[in-house]
Amino acid sequence: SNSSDGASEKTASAKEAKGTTGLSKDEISNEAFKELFPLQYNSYQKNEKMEDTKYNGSVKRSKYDPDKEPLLPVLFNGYGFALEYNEDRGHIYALEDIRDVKRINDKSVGSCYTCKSTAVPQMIEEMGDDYWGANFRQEIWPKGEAMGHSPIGCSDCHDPETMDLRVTRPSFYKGLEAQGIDTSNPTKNDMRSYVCGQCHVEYHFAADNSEVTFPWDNGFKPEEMYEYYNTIAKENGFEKDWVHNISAAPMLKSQHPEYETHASGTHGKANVSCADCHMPYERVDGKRKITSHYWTSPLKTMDTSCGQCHGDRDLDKLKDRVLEIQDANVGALHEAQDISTTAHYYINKMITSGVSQDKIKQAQEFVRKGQWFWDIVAAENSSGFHNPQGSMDSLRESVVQSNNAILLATEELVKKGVSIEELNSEIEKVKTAVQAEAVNEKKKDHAVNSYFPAQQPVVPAVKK
Amino acid sequence: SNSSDGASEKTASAKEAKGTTGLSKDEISNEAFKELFPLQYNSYQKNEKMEDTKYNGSVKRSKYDPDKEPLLPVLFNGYGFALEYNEDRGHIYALEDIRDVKRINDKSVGSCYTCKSTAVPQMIEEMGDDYWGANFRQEIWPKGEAMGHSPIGCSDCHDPETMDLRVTRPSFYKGLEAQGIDTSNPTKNDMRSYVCGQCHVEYHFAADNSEVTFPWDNGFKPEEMYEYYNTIAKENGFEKDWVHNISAAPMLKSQHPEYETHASGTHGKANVSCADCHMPYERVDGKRKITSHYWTSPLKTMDTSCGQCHGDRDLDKLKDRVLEIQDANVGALHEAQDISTTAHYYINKMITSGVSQDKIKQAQEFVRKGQWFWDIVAAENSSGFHNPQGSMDSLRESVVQSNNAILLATEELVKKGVSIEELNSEIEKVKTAVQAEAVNEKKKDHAVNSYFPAQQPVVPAVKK
Amino acid sequence: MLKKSLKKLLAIDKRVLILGALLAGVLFSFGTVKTMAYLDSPGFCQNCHTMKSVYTSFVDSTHAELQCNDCHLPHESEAGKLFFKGRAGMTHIFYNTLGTEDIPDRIYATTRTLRVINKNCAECHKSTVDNVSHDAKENCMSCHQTVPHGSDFKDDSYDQPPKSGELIKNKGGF
Ligand code: HEC
Ligand code: HEC
Ligand code: HEC
Ligand code: HEC
Ligand code: HEC
Ligand code: HEC
Ligand code: HEC
Ligand code: HEC
Ligand code: HEC
Ligand code: HEC
Ligand code: HEC
Ligand code: HEC
Ligand code: HEC
Ligand code: HEC
Ligand SMILES: [Ca+2]
Ligand SMILES: [Ca+2]
Repeated sequence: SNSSDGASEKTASAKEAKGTTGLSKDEISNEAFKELFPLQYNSYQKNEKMEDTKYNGSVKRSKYDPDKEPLLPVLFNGYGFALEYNEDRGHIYALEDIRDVKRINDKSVGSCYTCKSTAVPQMIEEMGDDYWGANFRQEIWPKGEAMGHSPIGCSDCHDPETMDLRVTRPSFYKGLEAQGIDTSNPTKNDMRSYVCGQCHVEYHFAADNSEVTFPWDNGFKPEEMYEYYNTIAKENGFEKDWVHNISAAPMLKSQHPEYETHASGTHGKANVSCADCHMPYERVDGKRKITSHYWTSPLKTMDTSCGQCHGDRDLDKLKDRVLEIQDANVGALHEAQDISTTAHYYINKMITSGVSQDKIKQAQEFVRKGQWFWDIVAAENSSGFHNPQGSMDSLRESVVQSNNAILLATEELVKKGVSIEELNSEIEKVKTAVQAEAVNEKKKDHAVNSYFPAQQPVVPAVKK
Repeated sequence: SNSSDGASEKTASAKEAKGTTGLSKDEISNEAFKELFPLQYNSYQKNEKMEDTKYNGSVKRSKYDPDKEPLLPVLFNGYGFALEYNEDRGHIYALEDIRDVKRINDKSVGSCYTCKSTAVPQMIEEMGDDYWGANFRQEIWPKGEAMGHSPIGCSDCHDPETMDLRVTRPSFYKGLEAQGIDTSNPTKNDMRSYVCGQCHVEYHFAADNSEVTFPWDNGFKPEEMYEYYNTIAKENGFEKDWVHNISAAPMLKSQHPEYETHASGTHGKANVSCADCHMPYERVDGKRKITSHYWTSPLKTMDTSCGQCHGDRDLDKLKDRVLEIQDANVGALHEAQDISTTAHYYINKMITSGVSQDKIKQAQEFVRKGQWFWDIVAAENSSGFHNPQGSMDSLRESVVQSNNAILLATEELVKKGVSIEELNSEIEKVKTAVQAEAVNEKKKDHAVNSYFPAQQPVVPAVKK
Repeated sequence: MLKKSLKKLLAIDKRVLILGALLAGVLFSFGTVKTMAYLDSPGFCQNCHTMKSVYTSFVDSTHAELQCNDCHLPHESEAGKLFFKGRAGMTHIFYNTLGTEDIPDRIYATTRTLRVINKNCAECHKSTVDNVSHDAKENCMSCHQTVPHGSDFKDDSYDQPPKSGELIKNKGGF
C-alpha cells in the first residue's frame, strides 16, 4: 500500500492536478475531449467497426432478413417498424442512423432525438417540456446541428469538467423513483449501469406532451410493465402506440429493454454492471489500462469481458454456453412470432366475418398481450443472454396469450361457417408473399390483400 | 507447511493400510460399514430428518396438496400416479416408501425395486434378465429381505473392498453408450455425478423383458427424449406407459430426470457435479472433514454446498435468487398443467360427440406431447433450479402442444354444435370437485363423471 | 532502502531494465534472508501496477497474512524456488520492458503456476486433504473460487459512491 507515486507520471499533465479538465461544463463535442483523453477517444473511434456475431453484432442489416425476424413486416403492419427496422450498431452511427431511417417522417417529434445526441441535455434545459413535442425535422435536428452535436458522446455520461459519471436524461431517475428506488446516492457500481439505463430501456411518449417516459412503476418484468400500460398509462391518456393494420388491435411496441432485462437476470441479480462486460478494462498504448469505450458485442472481447470473472472457465466453452442460451431463445421467439401472426389474421377474419364486436375486442386484447410478451424479448438485444429464464418465460406467456386469441376466434369463426382450413392456407400464402418480396419496405404491402383487407385506413402519426 | 502429522490419527486404523476394507465384495448391508466408517455412517443416518423447503424438502407429503400440484389426479387419471404420489425424502426411506406406496400392486415387476435396494446388483447377477420382469411382491421383495437388503446404501455407490466409487446399475452405462459417450474411463468428477445418474433419471420398461431403460439415444433434452419415445422406443415395441382415462391418449409418464436436466443446465455445463452440492465436504467430530452423506435440499446447507464456489456472493441473496428461479418455474408449471387438463377434457368431448377418429388421434398426439413437456419438468425435483432456461423452454413447448389439441378440438366440437361455454364450465366443475375431495386416493374418481365418461374400462397393469 | 531502489528500478528507462534483468539473477542468488523475504512479500509484488486487483482482493482475504510466494513459488527446495523465481522474474521483467505490447489484457495464472499453487495449498492444508479425499476437481480453486483473489475484480470501492475527479486521475494507467 505504498504505490502512490509513479501514478502521476502515468496520468497526463497539469490540468488534472486541480481535478478538473478545464473544459466548459456545456461542452458537447467529442472532439473537445480528444486531446485530454486520447486513449478513451481512440477507443471510442473503434465504434466505427462493423462485424457480426451469430445473432447480433454491428452490421447494419435489416431485421426482416430471413435469418433474423422475417415476419416483422406482418407483425408491425401499419406502423413505422414495418417500413424499416435494422440491427443496431456502434454509438458513433446514432445520428446518421436516425436521420436516415424511414421511421422518421415530417410529423416525428423531438423525443426521438433524445437518445441519439449530446445536444439533448442542453436543449431540454433551454426549451423545458416543449422539447419533447417539438418537430424533429423542422426544429430539433437543425438546432442540434447548429449546436455542434455529437452522436452519443462523452458528455452524455461524463460531466465535462470533472469527468464524473452522470445521468443526463431526466426520464431515467423519474422512472426509478416511480418504482420507489432511491436515486440520491448511487454507488460507482450503480453508475456503471445507470449511464446505459438512460437509453437502453423500454419507453413510451406521454400522451400530453410526448415526454419520453419509462413504464417502471410496477417493476421491470414484462408482466409488470404490461400491467403499467394497461392501468397507469391508460389513466394518463396513453392507450397504444398504433392500431394494427391486420387485427385492428390497439398495440404496444416495445423497445430495447436491456436495462430492465439485465436487472432481473442472472448477472444483474449478481450485481454485475453493463460496463463490466461492455466496457472491460483493456490495455492500450503499451501498458496502460483503460476502460474500453468500444461498446459492442462482448462475444468479440471475451477475454477481457468475461475472463475477469470467469477466469476458471474455458472461454471457448463459455461462448458455446452463450450460443446455446441464444439458440434456445431465438428458436422460441420464432415460434411465438409465428403464432402471433396467426392470431392477427384470425382476428382479421373475425372482423370480415361479422363476429360480434364484443368477441373481437376480447381477441384484440389477447393479441396485444401476446405480441407484447414476444416483442419485449425480440427488442432486447442480447438474444436472451441477459436473462435466459426470464426471457423464455415471457415467450411462454406470449404463446399462451396469442393462443387465447386464436381459440376465441376459432370458436366464433366456425360458428359463422368459416373454413379454418382455408383460413390457414391463406395465412401461409401471405407469409410466403411477404418473405418472397425482396425490397424491404415493400414487404409490408403483401401482408394485406383482398382476403385479409387492411383495417387501418388512416395512417396515424408515426411516433417512434 | 508442517502439519503433516496428526493426519494419521484422523484416519481410522490398520485395515486401510493395505488399501482394502476387509469387507466381502458382496457386502450389501449398511451396518457392515458402520464400524469402519463411523463418520460417513452417522452422516448417512441424518437422512432420517424430515424438513421442508419452500418447494421441496423431505416431508412425506402428497403431491396432490393444494400448494403442490392439485391437478395431478386428473392429469394421471387411469394410472397409478393418480392413486398415490408423494414428495420424495431421504434415501433411508426408499424401501419403506416403495413397500407402502399404492402404486405397487400384485402385478408390479422387479424393475421397480431397481433403485431402492442394495440387493439389486447381486440379484441381477444371479437372475440375469429374468430379474426385471419377476414379480415384485411374490419374488423380488422376499428375496431382497432374505438377502438383508439396505435402502440405497454404501455398496450401491462404493466397491465394498476398496470403497472406490462404482456404477452398479447396468442401465446407466447402456444409456450413455447409446448416446455415444465413452464410459471406459470416467474421471473422478464424472463419478461424482454418475453414481447419482444410475437412479435420478428418466426411464421406461423395455417392452420385451421389462428392463429398466434410459431414453438417451438422441440426447438429454426433453425434445430429444420425446423423439426417442416416438421413434426408437416404438420400434422396440414400447408405445406408452398407459392410456389416459379422460382423453384415451397413449401417454408417457416421465420420472425424476435430475441427471439429464442438470447435465444440460447452468451447473452441469460448468462441470459442477451432483456431489458438489448435495454431498459437500463438512466438518464433523471436532475438526475432521468428510463428504456429507446426507442427501437433501442444498438450501439447508448453503454454506458448505454453495459457499465455496460462490464465496463472493451474499448467501441470503443467492438463496433469494434460487427462490426467484423456482417461483417462475412453478408458476409456469401450474399454467401448463391447467391447459393440459383442458386439453384432456376437450378430447373427451370429441370422443363423446362423435368427431372423426382421425381428428381424435391427432389431438391425442398433441395432448401426449403437451403433457410430456410439463411432466419432465414437474417430475424433476429441483423446481427448475437445475436448468432454469431449459425447464422454462419445456413448459413453453408444453402449452404450444396442449393448445394445438384444444384448437383442433374446438374446431370440430363447434362444427358438431357443442357449446364451448358449457364445456368450459363442466371442466371447472370437475376441477373443483377433485380439489374439494379430502381423501387423496379418491380425488381421481371425481375427474370423470357422466358428462366426461371414463375412456379406459380395463385398468392395465401398473408398471411404474 | 531496498524498497525505494527497486521501485526506481521499475520506473526507469527500458534499456536500463534489460540490465536489471541480467542483474536480477545475481540479486536473487546473493540475496540475504531479508532480501528474499522482501521479494516474497505483497509489498514487492504490488509495486507493479498490473497487480492492482489481485492485490486488493488479496489483502482482505483469509490469506492476507501470507506472502505471495507462499503460494506462487515451489517450496520443495530452496534451489527450485530460486530457479522458478528467476524464470518468473525474467518473464516479468521482459514484459515490463521490451514486451509491453504483448502483455495480455487479462493476466491468467499459467498452468505451471497453477500446478505450483495447488501443491502449496495441499501442503499447508495437509490435514484437511489427508482426512478427506479432497481432490475431486482439477484443482483446489475449482471449488475455492475466491481463494485468495477471486472476490471478482471489483473491490469495495465499487459499492460506494464514486469520488469526484477520480476518473481524471485514472484516465489511463492502473
Ligand atoms: C455478463 C455480461 C453482460 C452484461 C452485464 C450486460 N451484457 Fe449486454 N450483452 C452481453 C452479451 C454476451 C450479448 C450478446 C452479444 C451477441 O450476441 O453478439 C449482449 C448484447 C447486448 C447488446 C446488443 C449488442 C449487439 O451486438 O448488437 C446491447 C445493446 C447490450 N448488450 C446492452 C447492455 C446493457 C445496456 C447492459 C446493462 C443494462 C448490458 N448489456 C449488460 C453481455 C452482457
Ligand atoms: C455511454 C457512456 C459513456 C460515454 C459516451 C463515454 N464514457 Fe467514458 N466512461 C464511462 C464509464 C462507465 C466509465 C468507467 C467509470 C468507472 O468505472 O467509474 C468511463 C471512464 C472514463 C474515463 C476514466 C478512465 C478509464 O479509462 O476508466 C475517462 C477518462 C473517460 N471515460 C473518457 C471518455 C471520453 C473522452 C469519452 C468520449 C470520447 C467518453 N468517456 C464517453 C462511460 C462513458
Ligand atoms: C444517449 C443514449 C445512449 C446511451 C447513454 C448509451 N447508449 Fe448504447 N446505443 C444507443 C443507440 C441509439 C444505439 C444504436 C446506434 C445505431 O444503431 O445507430 C446504441 C447501441 C449500443 C450497442 C450496439 C452496438 C453494436 O455493435 O451493435 C451496444 C452494445 C450499446 N449501445 C451498449 C451501451 C452501453 C454498455 C452503454 C452504457 C455504458 C450505453 N450503450 C449507453 C444509445 C445509448
Ligand atoms: C463482474 C463479474 C462477471 C462478468 C464480467 C461476467 N460474468 Fe458471467 N457470471 C457472473 C456471476 C456472478 C454469475 C452468477 C453465478 C455466480 O455467482 O457465479 C455469472 C453467471 C454466468 C453464466 C451462467 C448462466 C447460465 O445460465 O449458464 C454464464 C453462461 C455466464 N455468466 C457467462 C458470461 C459471459 C459470456 C460473460 C462475458 C460476456 C460474463 N459472464 C461476464 C459474473 C460475471
Ligand atoms: C429512451 C431512449 C430512446 C428513445 C426515446 C429513442 N431511441 Fe432509438 N434507439 C435507442 C437505443 C438504446 C437504440 C439501440 C438499441 C436498439 O436498436 O434496439 C436505438 C436505436 C435506434 C435506431 C437504429 C436501429 C433501428 O432501429 O433501425 C434508430 C434508427 C432509432 N433508434 C430511431 C429512433 C426513433 C425514430 C425514435 C423516436 C420514435 C427513437 N429512436 C427514440 C434509444 C432510444
Ligand atoms: C449447483 C448445485 C446443484 C447441483 C450441481 C445439483 N443440484 Fe440437485 N438441487 C439443488 C437445489 C438448490 C435444489 C432445490 C432444493 C429445494 O428446492 O429445496 C435441488 C434439488 C434436488 C432434488 C430434490 C431435493 C428435495 O428437497 O426434494 C434432488 C433429488 C436433486 N436435486 C438431485 C440432484 C442430482 C441427481 C444432481 C446431479 C445430476 C443434482 N441434484 C445436481 C442444487 C444442485
Ligand atoms: C449415493 C451414492 C453413495 C452412497 C449410497 C454412499 N456413498 Fe460414500 N461417497 C459417495 C461419493 C460421491 C463420495 C465422494 C468420493 C469422491 O469425491 O471421490 C463418497 C465418499 C465416501 C468416503 C471417502 C471419505 C469421504 O468422506 O469423502 C467414504 C469412507 C464413504 N463414502 C463411505 C460410505 C459409507 C460408509 C456409506 C454407507 C453408509 C456410503 N459411503 C454410501 C457416494 C455414496
Ligand atoms: C440406488 C438408487 C439411488 C442412487 C444411486 C441415488 N439415489 Fe437419491 N434417491 C433415490 C430414491 C429412491 C429416493 C427417494 C426415496 C424416498 O422418497 O423414499 C432418492 C431421494 C433423493 C433425494 C431427496 C431427499 C429429500 O430430502 O427429499 C436427494 C436430494 C437425492 N436422492 C440425491 C442423490 C444424489 C446426490 C445421489 C448421488 C450422490 C443419489 N441421490 C443417488 C435413489 C437413488
Ligand atoms: C463447484 C462449484 C459450484 C457449486 C458447489 C455451486 N455453484 Fe452455482 N455456479 C457455479 C458455476 C461455475 C456457475 C456458472 C457461472 C460461472 O461460471 O460462474 C454457477 C451459477 C450459479 C447461478 C447463476 C444462475 C442464474 O440463472 O442465476 C446461481 C443462482 C447459482 N450458481 C447458485 C448456486 C447455489 C444455490 C448453489 C448451492 C446449492 C451452487 N450454486 C453451488 C459453480 C458452483
Ligand atoms: C431408474 C431408477 C428408478 C426406477 C426404475 C424406479 N424408481 Fe422409484 N424413485 C427413483 C428415484 C430417483 C426417486 C426419488 C425421486 C422422485 O421421487 O422423483 C424415486 C422415488 C420413489 C418413491 C417415493 C416418492 C413417490 O413417488 O411417492 C416411490 C414410492 C417409488 N419411487 C416407487 C417406484 C415404483 C413403484 C417403481 C416401479 C414402477 C419405481 N419406483 C421405479 C428411482 C427409480
Ligand atoms: C493463498 C495462496 C495465494 C496467495 C497468498 C497469493 N496468490 Fe496469487 N494466485 C493464487 C491462485 C490460486 C491463483 C489462480 C487463480 C485462479 O486461477 O482463479 C493466483 C493467481 C494470481 C495471478 C494471476 C491472475 C489471476 O487472477 O489468475 C496473479 C497476478 C497473482 N496471483 C498475484 C499474486 C500476488 C501479487 C500476491 C500477493 C499480494 C498473491 N498472488 C498471493 C494463490 C495465491
Ligand atoms: C514489474 C512488475 C511486476 C512485479 C513487481 C510483479 N509482477 Fe507478476 N506479472 C507482471 C506482468 C506484466 C504479468 C503478465 C505477464 C504474463 O502474462 O505472463 C505478470 C503475471 C503474473 C502472474 C501470471 C502468470 C504466471 O506466471 O502464472 C503471476 C501468478 C504473477 N505475475 C505473480 C507475481 C508475484 C507473486 C509477484 C511478486 C513476487 C509479482 N508477480 C510481481 C508484472 C509484475
Ligand atoms: C503457507 C500456508 C498456506 C497456503 C500455501 C495456503 N493456505 Fe489456505 N490457509 C492458511 C491459513 C493460515 C489459513 C487460515 C486458517 C484459519 O483462519 O483458520 C487458511 C485458510 C484457508 C481456508 C479456510 C478459510 C476460507 O477462506 O474459506 C481455505 C478454504 C483455504 N485456506 C484454501 C486454500 C487454497 C485453495 C490454497 C491454495 C490456493 C491455500 N489455502 C493455500 C494457510 C495456507
Ligand atoms: C469439490 C469441491 C472442493 C474441492 C475440489 C476442494 N475443496 Fe476444500 N472445501 C470444500 C468445501 C465444500 C469445504 C467446506 C467445508 C466446511 O466448511 O466444513 C472446503 C473446505 C476447505 C478448507 C477449510 C478448512 C477446513 O478444514 O475446514 C480448506 C483448508 C480446504 N478446503 C482446502 C482445499 C485444498 C487444499 C484443496 C485442493 C487440494 C481443496 N480444498 C479442494 C470443497 C472443495
Ligand atoms: Ca447490434
Ligand atoms: Ca424431497
